[in-house]
Amino acid sequence: MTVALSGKEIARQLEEKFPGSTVQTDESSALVQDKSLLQTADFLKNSPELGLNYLNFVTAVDYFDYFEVVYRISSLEHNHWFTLKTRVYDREDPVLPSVVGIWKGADFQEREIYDLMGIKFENHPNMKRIFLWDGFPGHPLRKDYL
Amino acid sequence: MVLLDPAVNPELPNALPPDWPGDMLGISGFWWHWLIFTLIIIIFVLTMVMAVIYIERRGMARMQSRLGPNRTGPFGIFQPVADAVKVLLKENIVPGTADKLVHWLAPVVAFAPALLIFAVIPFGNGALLADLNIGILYVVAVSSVSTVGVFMAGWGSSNKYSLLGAMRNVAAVVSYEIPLVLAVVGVILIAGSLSMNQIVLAQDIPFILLQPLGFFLFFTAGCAEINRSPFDLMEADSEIVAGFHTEYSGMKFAMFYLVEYAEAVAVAAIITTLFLGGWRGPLLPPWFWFVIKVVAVFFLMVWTRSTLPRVRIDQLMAFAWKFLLPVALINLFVTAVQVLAWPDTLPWVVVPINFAVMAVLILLWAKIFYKVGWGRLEV
Amino acid sequence: MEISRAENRIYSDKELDRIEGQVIEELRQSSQEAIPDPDKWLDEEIEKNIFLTTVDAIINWGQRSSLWTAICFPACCAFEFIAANGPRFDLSRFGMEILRASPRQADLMITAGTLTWKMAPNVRRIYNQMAEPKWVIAMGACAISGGIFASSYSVVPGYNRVIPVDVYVPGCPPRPEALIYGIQMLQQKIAKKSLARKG
Amino acid sequence: MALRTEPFVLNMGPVHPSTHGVFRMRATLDGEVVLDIEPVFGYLHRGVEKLAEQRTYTGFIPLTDRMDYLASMSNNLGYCLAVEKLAGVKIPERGEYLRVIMAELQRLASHLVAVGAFLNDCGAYFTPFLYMFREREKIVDLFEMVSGQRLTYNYMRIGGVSQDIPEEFLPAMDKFLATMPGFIDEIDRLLKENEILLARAKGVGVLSSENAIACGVSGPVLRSTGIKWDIRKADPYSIYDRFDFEIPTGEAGDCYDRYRVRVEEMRQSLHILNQARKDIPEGPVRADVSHLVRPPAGEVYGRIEAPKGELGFYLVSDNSIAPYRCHVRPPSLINLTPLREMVRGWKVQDLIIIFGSIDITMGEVDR
Repeated sequence: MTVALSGKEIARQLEEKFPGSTVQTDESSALVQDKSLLQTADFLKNSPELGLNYLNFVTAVDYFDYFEVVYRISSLEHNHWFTLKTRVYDREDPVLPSVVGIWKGADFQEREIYDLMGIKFENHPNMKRIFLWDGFPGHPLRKDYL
Repeated sequence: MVLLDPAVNPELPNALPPDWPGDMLGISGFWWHWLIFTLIIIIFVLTMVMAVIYIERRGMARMQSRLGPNRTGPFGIFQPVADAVKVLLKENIVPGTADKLVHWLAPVVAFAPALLIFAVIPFGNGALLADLNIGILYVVAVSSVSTVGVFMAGWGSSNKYSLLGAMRNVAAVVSYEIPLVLAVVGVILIAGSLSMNQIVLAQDIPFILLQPLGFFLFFTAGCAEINRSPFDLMEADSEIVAGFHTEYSGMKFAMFYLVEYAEAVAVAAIITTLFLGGWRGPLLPPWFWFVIKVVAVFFLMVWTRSTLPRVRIDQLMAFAWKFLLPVALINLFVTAVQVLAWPDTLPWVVVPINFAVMAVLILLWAKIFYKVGWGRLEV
Repeated sequence: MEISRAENRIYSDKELDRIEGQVIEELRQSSQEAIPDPDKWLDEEIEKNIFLTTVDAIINWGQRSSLWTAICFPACCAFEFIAANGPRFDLSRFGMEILRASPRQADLMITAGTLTWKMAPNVRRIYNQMAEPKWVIAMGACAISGGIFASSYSVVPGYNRVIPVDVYVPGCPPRPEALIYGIQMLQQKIAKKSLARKG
Repeated sequence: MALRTEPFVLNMGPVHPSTHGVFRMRATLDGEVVLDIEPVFGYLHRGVEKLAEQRTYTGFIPLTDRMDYLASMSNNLGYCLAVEKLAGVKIPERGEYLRVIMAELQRLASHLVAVGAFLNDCGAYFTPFLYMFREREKIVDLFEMVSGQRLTYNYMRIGGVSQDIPEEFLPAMDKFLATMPGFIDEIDRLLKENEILLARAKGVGVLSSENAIACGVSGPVLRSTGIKWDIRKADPYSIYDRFDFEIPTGEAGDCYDRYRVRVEEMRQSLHILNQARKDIPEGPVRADVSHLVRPPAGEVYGRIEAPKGELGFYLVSDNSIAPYRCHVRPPSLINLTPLREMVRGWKVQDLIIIFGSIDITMGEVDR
């Protein structure tokens, strides 16, 4: 059985390393500041006892006030998983750093989020629409689309 | 041609076989022969193509555990006719960016050689259009011309898939021509003649027994030259759409379709003539034996087509240069030694020797080839 | 013979993407109405003479007995088409086992699957590349009306927005038997065609 | 004379005989050698995730059928498990067994198509493909008995399955289970040791295990690199912890290994099916759950080992009858991530079989 890592425990480690990075936690997830997303992700992946090097998926949820981007990561070796979340509040031009450098599997999924939700990922090697065509009006998975 | 006509050139008294028709209606027998056999060849090729298309579709369908065409006419035998009617009446499209002249000429250039080969194939004793004393050389020379047509099609279509397919075809033909000719030379050594009719007459036992390796080499190289599986890279459906005839439709596509099968029939006919004793056989009339053998060889091609996966282009090249060529050279050497040792007639003991040579060579080279040609070559 | 291999990345070809997007948008704007089905002539009576009837009969026989299918299988229904081609339902009995990968040589387009606006220009192009005479069978609910996905933002509600359709085969997906019935309907339709008639 | 060559761009797809639907690649070629490709998706993007927000929880099940249309049962199972996890539903024993039986039959059917399509891409002119389809028809018949559909089954419901199996089902399945091992042996005899197939597929398109993990690859593609990772074992869902089966793995991570892993997985699926057939209890097949499920607010990620890989559903609920957000983790899309690195430097023909050996379904890639 794959074990969920405790959000509190991870948040404690994160706070130790990068003070002020976590915003809130629950039993299996931690919400981090978008500024400290990259360093926390890097820590989660490369820390030997965590070793969360397998990205299950990235997705985004539109909560009207903000977009929540969810990174579900796990380790095949230790057989545990964790959910990393971050929020972006700007509806007009939401921007987040890309995690492609850390988890290569995020490549198409970040493009998908950009296409359907409209969140731009900085430093992504090929940030353009993936499913819809150039010139499609709007981002359909936003709650205010249609 | 006029110089060969004995009516014009009396210095050729015995150039023609005795059963040629005499003068009729004021036209010399030479021209009657020419006319009749041209018609026979055209009709033969067209009907054989229809027949082998039917055989291939039915046979392959059975190998793939289905039925094959059986609704058009009794047992579906009119299926190729229906296909022909339909294809000939389809719209003819020439792409806007195509090289028009080349695009138009390509099917003709590809089709003519396939027909020309049959000029020297004997259907019975002496029953052939032209008993050239360099028959087999003529076949080898003419058959390569259709590659020009294929390359014209690839170039003229202004389509990348076409060009890729045509390039592959040229590469394959250039490589496989050599083992093909070397395999033929073995037969020529034993028969002592280049004339197709003489080669058949020399086969008291079919040369497949004396030259098993030659048969194998010729069959493989022949399959590669006419794009039959497993060497059908030039029109590989799953890779480059339809190869060199991607942009062809209607009548011109029909020509290419015809060429594909006419060449298969031609290779089968050459194999029959060189290795299977041509028209020779007991009881049945000679032409019937000939047709039976051609169909049998063609069936072998259908069988390989529906069984084997396709090879890659570099493996195709490696197979020609690293496997077929050395083996063909050794085969030629062994045959030459045998012909030197028994100058008049080869004894029966040669048959097991040659089969043993074939087995040893193939096994040995398979081991060596495994080392030198396995997997990927540097590009 | 040296080419610098590292330089030849084709990523981020912005211009190409923009043009393709434009083509899609233009097609979307221009095809809001369904193209009428080409079947008006089925009820017409025309004057027949013996010569034309015989020629018609032979041509129609040839055309309906060897319908070669173009490869255009976007989605789920494709597998019912392959199943129909497979050993059990066996379309090869009708001489239809030849799938022409090149649309130039095909007669019949079986549109098996949902059509999205992004795909629409390509389908239109394949249809235009096919040589006359050509027919289209709309296979499945998505091909007829958009089906279960009709309310989606990117789905074309039916192939007849883009290309004229001859026969509609309903189902989601249609069973192979239904497809074969549809093909037989198309064969009956071809049998009524005449050279004397326009269109 | 100095020979000047330059690379050219070949556009493959979206309509191409071996792009398994409507995948498109812009390939930059140097003669026959692939320098680079750019995958282009979206030709079958139907907006499934948006449609999910407009439907009820139960109403979304038919749409899951049409995502990975070669493995509809697995999709149903994955989605239903996610909703049940969210709503806290307990499924009756017989329902669980039926689900496992359907999922494993579906894995067999999907792998049959995958192996057949791969061999077809290698150029074996339709023959293996049609043999696989002959066997697949038997599985489709079984599905048709229980659901009345041949491709999009819509069989599972939240809380179980939609209806009990007819009494002819188990005898028919016994017959199938008796003949299928012989068929797998038969195709192995035909092609496992075929020299041309070995030359074409061995060592071609190698994916290292590090790269596979970095790219988030899952399913047979991941296992072919030598990693023993199967969600049925690692994170057992439904009742998979009761069955005994092996996880077949490859060594090199090349096309041939991917093909072999699929064939071996078919044998393991048969093994599971035999066990499930023996133990299947009597009883109800569906828990007493309303069709209008109203799960408590929250979020859940349910995942299963689908034939193509890890299929997951990430659901966010706001205590209404429709999911607030439904994200599908598509194994096909994510398995394509390393494709660019795998094909660089290989020939066009290899590009086709490397792509074919990953085994994707466009309905799932684009959704």
